[in-house]
Amino acid sequence: MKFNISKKGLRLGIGSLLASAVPGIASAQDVLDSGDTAWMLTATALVLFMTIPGLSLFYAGMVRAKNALSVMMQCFAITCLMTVLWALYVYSLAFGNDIGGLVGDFSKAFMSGVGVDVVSGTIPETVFSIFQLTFAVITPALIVGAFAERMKFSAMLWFMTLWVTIVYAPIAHWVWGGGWLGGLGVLDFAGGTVVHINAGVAGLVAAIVLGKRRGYPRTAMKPSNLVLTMVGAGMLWVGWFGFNAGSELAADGVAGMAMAVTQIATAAAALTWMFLEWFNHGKPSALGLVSGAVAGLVAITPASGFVGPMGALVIGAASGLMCYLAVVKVKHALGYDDSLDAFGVHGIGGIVGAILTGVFVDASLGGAGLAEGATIVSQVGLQALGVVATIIYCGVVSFILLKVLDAVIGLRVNAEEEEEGLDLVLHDEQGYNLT
Amino acid sequence: MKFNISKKGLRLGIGSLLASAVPGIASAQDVLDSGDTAWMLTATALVLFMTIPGLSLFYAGMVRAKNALSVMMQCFAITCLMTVLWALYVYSLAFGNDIGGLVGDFSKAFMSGVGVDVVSGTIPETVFSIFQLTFAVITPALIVGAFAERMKFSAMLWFMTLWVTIVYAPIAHWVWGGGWLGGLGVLDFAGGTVVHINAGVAGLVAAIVLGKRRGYPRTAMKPSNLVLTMVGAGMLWVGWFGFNAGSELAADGVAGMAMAVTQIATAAAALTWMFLEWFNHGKPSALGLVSGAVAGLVAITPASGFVGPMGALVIGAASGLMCYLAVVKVKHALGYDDSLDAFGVHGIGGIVGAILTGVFVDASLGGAGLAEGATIVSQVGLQALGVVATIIYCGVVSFILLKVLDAVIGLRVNAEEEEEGLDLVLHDEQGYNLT
Amino acid sequence: MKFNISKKGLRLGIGSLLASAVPGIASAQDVLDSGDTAWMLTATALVLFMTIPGLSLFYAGMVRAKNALSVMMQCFAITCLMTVLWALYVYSLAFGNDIGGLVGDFSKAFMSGVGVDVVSGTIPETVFSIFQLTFAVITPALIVGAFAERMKFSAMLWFMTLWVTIVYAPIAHWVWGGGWLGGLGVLDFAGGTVVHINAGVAGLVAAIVLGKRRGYPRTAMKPSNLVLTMVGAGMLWVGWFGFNAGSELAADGVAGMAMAVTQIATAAAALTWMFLEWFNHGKPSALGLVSGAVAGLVAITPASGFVGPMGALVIGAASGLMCYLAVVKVKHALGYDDSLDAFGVHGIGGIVGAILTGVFVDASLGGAGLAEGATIVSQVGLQALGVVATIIYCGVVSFILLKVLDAVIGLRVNAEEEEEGLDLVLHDEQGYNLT
Amino acid sequence: MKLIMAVVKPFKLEDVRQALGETGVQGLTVTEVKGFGRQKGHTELYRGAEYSVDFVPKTKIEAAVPDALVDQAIEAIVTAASTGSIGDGKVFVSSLDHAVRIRTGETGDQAL
Amino acid sequence: MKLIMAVVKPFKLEDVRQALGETGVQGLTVTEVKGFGRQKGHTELYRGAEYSVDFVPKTKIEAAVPDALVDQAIEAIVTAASTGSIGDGKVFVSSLDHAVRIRTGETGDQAL
Amino acid sequence: MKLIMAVVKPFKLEDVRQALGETGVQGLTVTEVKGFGRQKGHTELYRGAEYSVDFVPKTKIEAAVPDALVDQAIEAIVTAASTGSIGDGKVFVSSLDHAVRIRTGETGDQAL
Ligand SMILES: Nc1ncnc2c1ncn2[C@@H]1O[C@H](COP(=O)(O)OP(=O)(O)O)[C@@H](O)[C@H]1O
Ligand SMILES: Nc1ncnc2c1ncn2[C@@H]1O[C@H](COP(=O)(O)OP(=O)(O)O)[C@@H](O)[C@H]1O
Ligand SMILES: Nc1ncnc2c1ncn2[C@@H]1O[C@H](COP(=O)(O)OP(=O)(O)O)[C@@H](O)[C@H]1O
Repeated sequence: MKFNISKKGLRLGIGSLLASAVPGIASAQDVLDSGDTAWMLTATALVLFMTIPGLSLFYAGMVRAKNALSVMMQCFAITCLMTVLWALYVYSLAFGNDIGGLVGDFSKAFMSGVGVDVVSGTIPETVFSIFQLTFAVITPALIVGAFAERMKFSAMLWFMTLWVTIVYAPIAHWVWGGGWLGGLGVLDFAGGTVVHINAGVAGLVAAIVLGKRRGYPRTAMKPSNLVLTMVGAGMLWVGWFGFNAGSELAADGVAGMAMAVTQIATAAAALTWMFLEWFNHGKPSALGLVSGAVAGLVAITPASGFVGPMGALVIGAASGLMCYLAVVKVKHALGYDDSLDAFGVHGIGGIVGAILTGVFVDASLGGAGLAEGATIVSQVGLQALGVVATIIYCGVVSFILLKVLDAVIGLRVNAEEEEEGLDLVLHDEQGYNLT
Repeated sequence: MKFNISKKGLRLGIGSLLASAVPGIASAQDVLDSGDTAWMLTATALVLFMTIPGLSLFYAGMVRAKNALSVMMQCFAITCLMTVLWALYVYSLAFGNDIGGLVGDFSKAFMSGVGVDVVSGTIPETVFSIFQLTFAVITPALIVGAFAERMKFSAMLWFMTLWVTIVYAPIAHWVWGGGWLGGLGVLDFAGGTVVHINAGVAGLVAAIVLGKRRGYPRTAMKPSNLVLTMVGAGMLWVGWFGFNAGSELAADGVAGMAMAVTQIATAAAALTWMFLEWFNHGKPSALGLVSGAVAGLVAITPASGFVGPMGALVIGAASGLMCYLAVVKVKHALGYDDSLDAFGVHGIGGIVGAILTGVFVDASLGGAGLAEGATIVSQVGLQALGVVATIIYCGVVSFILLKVLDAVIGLRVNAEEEEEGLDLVLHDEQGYNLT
Repeated sequence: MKFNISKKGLRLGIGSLLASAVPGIASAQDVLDSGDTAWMLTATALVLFMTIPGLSLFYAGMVRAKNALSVMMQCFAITCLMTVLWALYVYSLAFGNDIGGLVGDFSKAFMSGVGVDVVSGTIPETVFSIFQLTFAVITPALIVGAFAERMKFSAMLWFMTLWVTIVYAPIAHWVWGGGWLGGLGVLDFAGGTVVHINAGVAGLVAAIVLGKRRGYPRTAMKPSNLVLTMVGAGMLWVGWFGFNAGSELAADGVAGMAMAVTQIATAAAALTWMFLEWFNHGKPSALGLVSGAVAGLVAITPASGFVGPMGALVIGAASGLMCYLAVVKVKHALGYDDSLDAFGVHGIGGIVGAILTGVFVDASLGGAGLAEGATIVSQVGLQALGVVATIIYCGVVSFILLKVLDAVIGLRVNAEEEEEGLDLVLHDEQGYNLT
Repeated sequence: MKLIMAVVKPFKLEDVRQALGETGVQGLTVTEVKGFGRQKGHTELYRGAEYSVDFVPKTKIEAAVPDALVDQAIEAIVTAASTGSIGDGKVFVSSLDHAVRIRTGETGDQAL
Repeated sequence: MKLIMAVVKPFKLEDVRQALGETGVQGLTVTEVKGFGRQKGHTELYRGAEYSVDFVPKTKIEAAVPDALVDQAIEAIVTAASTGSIGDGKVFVSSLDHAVRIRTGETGDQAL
Repeated sequence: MKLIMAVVKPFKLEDVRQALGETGVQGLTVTEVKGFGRQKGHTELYRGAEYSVDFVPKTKIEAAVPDALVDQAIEAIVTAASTGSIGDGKVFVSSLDHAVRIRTGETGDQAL
């Protein structure tokens, strides 16, 4: 049985217990490779591109015109805030020296030790750090979709500051930073748990704690600009190549395969959603098609360095189906108001992908191969452990954070403000003045 | 006489009869280069970026608001559909083992043999395959411009499925996959014939078979959002660097020159169109400027690995002139309704570029040099052969496909539906709800 | 004291007097590196992406709807015009053989000698040349913001043609082409003086010479589409990675650090502006946030290859503060009408960055280290010299050019045309026809 | 026949339409308008330039009704559109001389 | 003087304008409106949320005409705007007390 | 009560609103419209297809005023909206039978 030869895999020590071999720990034998560095500089730009402008467009087009700027502003402000926090201490919490498998220490606070000449694997550690930062940017930005059109901007900033510190940094450490989940052999190539389940669950909790938008679901809340949503979806897709193929941290065969399976799974998921909608509703919609695409992108994320093209096809189709059901059926049945389906797409898609990674990693199914001694069943068990641990930890802590903030400063704008729209009320601006 | 030292050239066996040395055929001596791989991962992302969001924005801005989503939906759905078909069998038809110079076999169906470790030239074959896929995505998407605002979505899906199988895959094989045109020495660096003439001719046939839009040309059919068309044009230009410089399949001097000539030809064509319009109409328009840019991008495509900066200037200017005449004069004179000028820009621009490649490849004109024994006249003859073969094969087969589909399922929405707009009628959505 | 190990630094001969070692001068020992080339191909695409569509969206969203296309058209036409002029002679003026430290000669006119095989440093000279071209494109495009909504398109074309020849090319030569400023040891990694101060000052002069827009500041001139401005800002940020990290001309540790400090400074500046506005006005605005981001991007530009993460944080915050004051307070106090704050953001941000580069380059402050024998004070003096030289030369020559053009062909549309909007009056088009 | 013109808060449109429907009014025409009155507007800020906007978005509803229905229709509108806060809007009534249904050529009350 | 207000299908605007022009009406004012009546609307679907939209886009044309022209003008509108299918729209006529051309201060029929 | 309807050049809206305010008119309703008249439109060109657009953007202002204020209000509008060039627009006045303030139920002049 062949084992995955990913450079990242080696560096992360997946399947071994050498938790010390984490990235960010420069060692004497690390030599910079200009090709790998070239790709990782690019991949970093691509992942930033996913959030600004990609995700902010995707979201801005789906909300009503009076709130379009507010979601863009949230995405943009999160980008800035996470960047500063990352440089100050969050990078260190996630990738500093491991403390008991749970979190990093403060050894890299203020980017200390991350100099021009420090190489991690085959790339500068600066690049590794900023690449990882872009993940810490998009994860909170994804949550915005769940509470869109009603949360106070100030409360959002407080929540994200606390959340990235207490929820994101530890979970990133668990999986990628030398923590217990990675050590156990849980596979998450590019962030199915760390990014998507994490964001989806936090979003679900936020949607429930904040409550429904006024008038939901009776009032029509039509997307203001689906043209821009389509644009955002296209940007997300393109940028996701950086997300998944970049997670190899090198320009090699695994990165190439990660790109290929990303493309295939996304297409399969999009078509699945489209045909389901066509069959159930009678017409295929543009929003359905791109929602499916995002579902596929999410689901292939944890799997992208581990599975082959045909595994990707199945993962995509499964994710398209499950997310469709979650968004179109289950959400309406349960009645919570996850405005832009952060949970339905990212949470569910992430879970589907995390579990199926354990299946399609098997070499007999075209994957990179299970670790020595593992079976599909054992690996799926491990994957489920990763999923459950993330859901519980993220769910509980997010809930507490939100409840505390609600008590202290209040999470939501008042009814009249919500009616008038967040753009004018919170930012004294309007998104569109076209006439 | 110096001969072109392009890695791609060597690999494709241009000028030789070693048709077996096609890409995708991994051989023992192929060693992965991380720099080349880095560039090709990036180039793949750039070409996908050309279609979603680039082309879909370019097109969506030019149609009326009631059809804006429909063209975006078509571009996006084509992206998904082509991806799945590619992975299943189209890649193999184009780049599988050659059958009589006409088409590939099924040896690579289901991406079989395209594993993590398989290297083609200096890059993973996965990357080669997905890079080529992005060409198979944009080509049908370009055709959308010709029948925009009136074709049924279902008929479009059927047509594209058949077309990529029977038209695109063989022609790609002829030129790049070890087929007869490449073997004869026809030069098409990045797809002047395979992509642009092919799409342009199919578009022209479709525009004629479907017939004019209701009210054309009497009724004003103003572009709904030229701001977005400008954005799309910018994205096309940027993405085209991946298209042309990526077609070298390596990060080397030929790729660099391909980027340089792309930039120069595009600028020359755009200015040419702008000044022609200024002179003829009295004012230069933004849509004219960017139409010229796209004309230049198209024309330099086949030439990009073969010509020098001053050749590019001439090719650009010639293309700007010819496409301007085709779109602004000839189309109106002939009276067919190629809604967004897929033929006028891509068909004509592709022909201009393909022919002039045979001229400016000559070393005395700054090009990479003609093959041993060839003269400008003989090369132009070969180029013309490629053009004519593409026009005839694509034209005839596209015509038959469309006529059959029209008889079986019908190609066009009815008059009332066309009046109401495809977004609402076919997709139950609206592009803009800004108030 | 460690000295900056940047490949670019070595190549540019910074700190030495080897002014002959400028890029573009291929030498026997130059060997192409595929990784560096991969990154520079990408960086070139990223910088083009900053102008079209990035900057044109950023600007188009801020003007009134009736002028949206006109600014996009200006950005796009500048891109084309600069490209052709660059290939013809401007590249040579900037990077040809040095004449007295002032300007290049015509040795590279018509791209002569810039062949497929010519390597500059570790990349093809074609790539170096086109990369530099993208800077010569965005600099004039930035000026557009200052005279938006009132300048004649024809006058704009004339002005830019003359300006790039007489102002941009020499100043680029002074700093990067082997000229006197670079020779003295003035540090400008990616264009704080050449691009931003230069554009800002020319913009200020143009705003004053053309005069205020009709009705300014009494009439409300609301941005037509801040959603698109946010998108443009995101694109600028992403593209700026190519601008700054690309200016290393290699994929190495300096490039990595340049990317990291770019990210950090931008975030710090954006948050600074946001909190200042929140404090002063009572609400944070989206336009304020992204204006701050651009201010940070500008200020880190000259510093990006020289400073460390904490230096970047300070530079960003300082730039956010100073540009905020310039735009929100000083401009209104002085009463000139710099429509989109080309001077307030690019001029002021460029000055802040240029000066502080001289401080934070010091190794004790986390920077790459001062040149042998230099102190912070001496370096800041040098930096100030660079700033002042640019302001004076650019200011005086721009003023003369504009006055001459005004006398000869007139700079401004008439009052009625301004009222109707430039899109219809100059281009016979409308940006939006959404209903 | 009378022409009733009502200016109401935009989110009340659906309620007013239903209320009118219940009184027997079969058709109406709606326009998005901006209103100026006692209700105060808002402020917008763009890079330090402050604009105070006195106009607020309103919806104008026009319905031609037979004389017999006028009072009921007004009553229905007032009830449905009222929130009790400033800016609820107005109802204006004027006389119509003539009405024609284009499709059929019917005139008078038949046309409504 | 009378004020003629016609609500028609949007794509008929150009025809109506021409027809009115031929009767001698020299000016008119056009508004984009949404109509509610017998013509049915459409359904929109966004991620499983179905909205039924009862309003259809219409164009409102207002023309002030001298009394002598009223009948001809109505006739012209009805003929030009008619397609025979539901939703063709209405013509309403009311009386004007007064008209002024701002530029010249002319009043009455002179002002039209 | 009278309903004054004025069609003016868009950039004159603010001046007209102020002028009306000074005469004591307390509320008004504004619609963006397209006007057709003597003022000529413009040409648009898209890839060789030339469209001549005869409509020009105008702003319609509607104000219901007590009879006593009508003349002053007209005067104020005409003065404020005039530029002296073609296309300055029109003022039309018609009678109102009835007015209601929705919030309070006040009627007649009280409602304005
Ligand atoms: N005299 C008037 N003529 C026309 N429209 C008016 C008039 N007065 C008020 N309106 C319209 O009614 C709306 C509500 O009026 P306002 O004075 O704000 O509050 P209220 O309805 O509580 O009296 C205004 O925004 C305007 O559209
Ligand atoms: N009573 C009415 N008052 C005002 N507008 C009306 C009225 N009835 C109909 N309309 C307008 O006329 C349009 C067409 O009416 P509808 O009942 O759909 O068909 P038809 O014109 O064939 O009778 C409606 O969309 C609406 O704008
Ligand atoms: N008879 C009319 N009925 C309704 N609106 C009219 C009429 N005549 C003119 N208008 C409106 O007044 C505007 C100005 O009229 P126009 O003839 O261009 O110039 P002027 O105001 O100088 O007479 C038109 O654009 C139109 O909106």
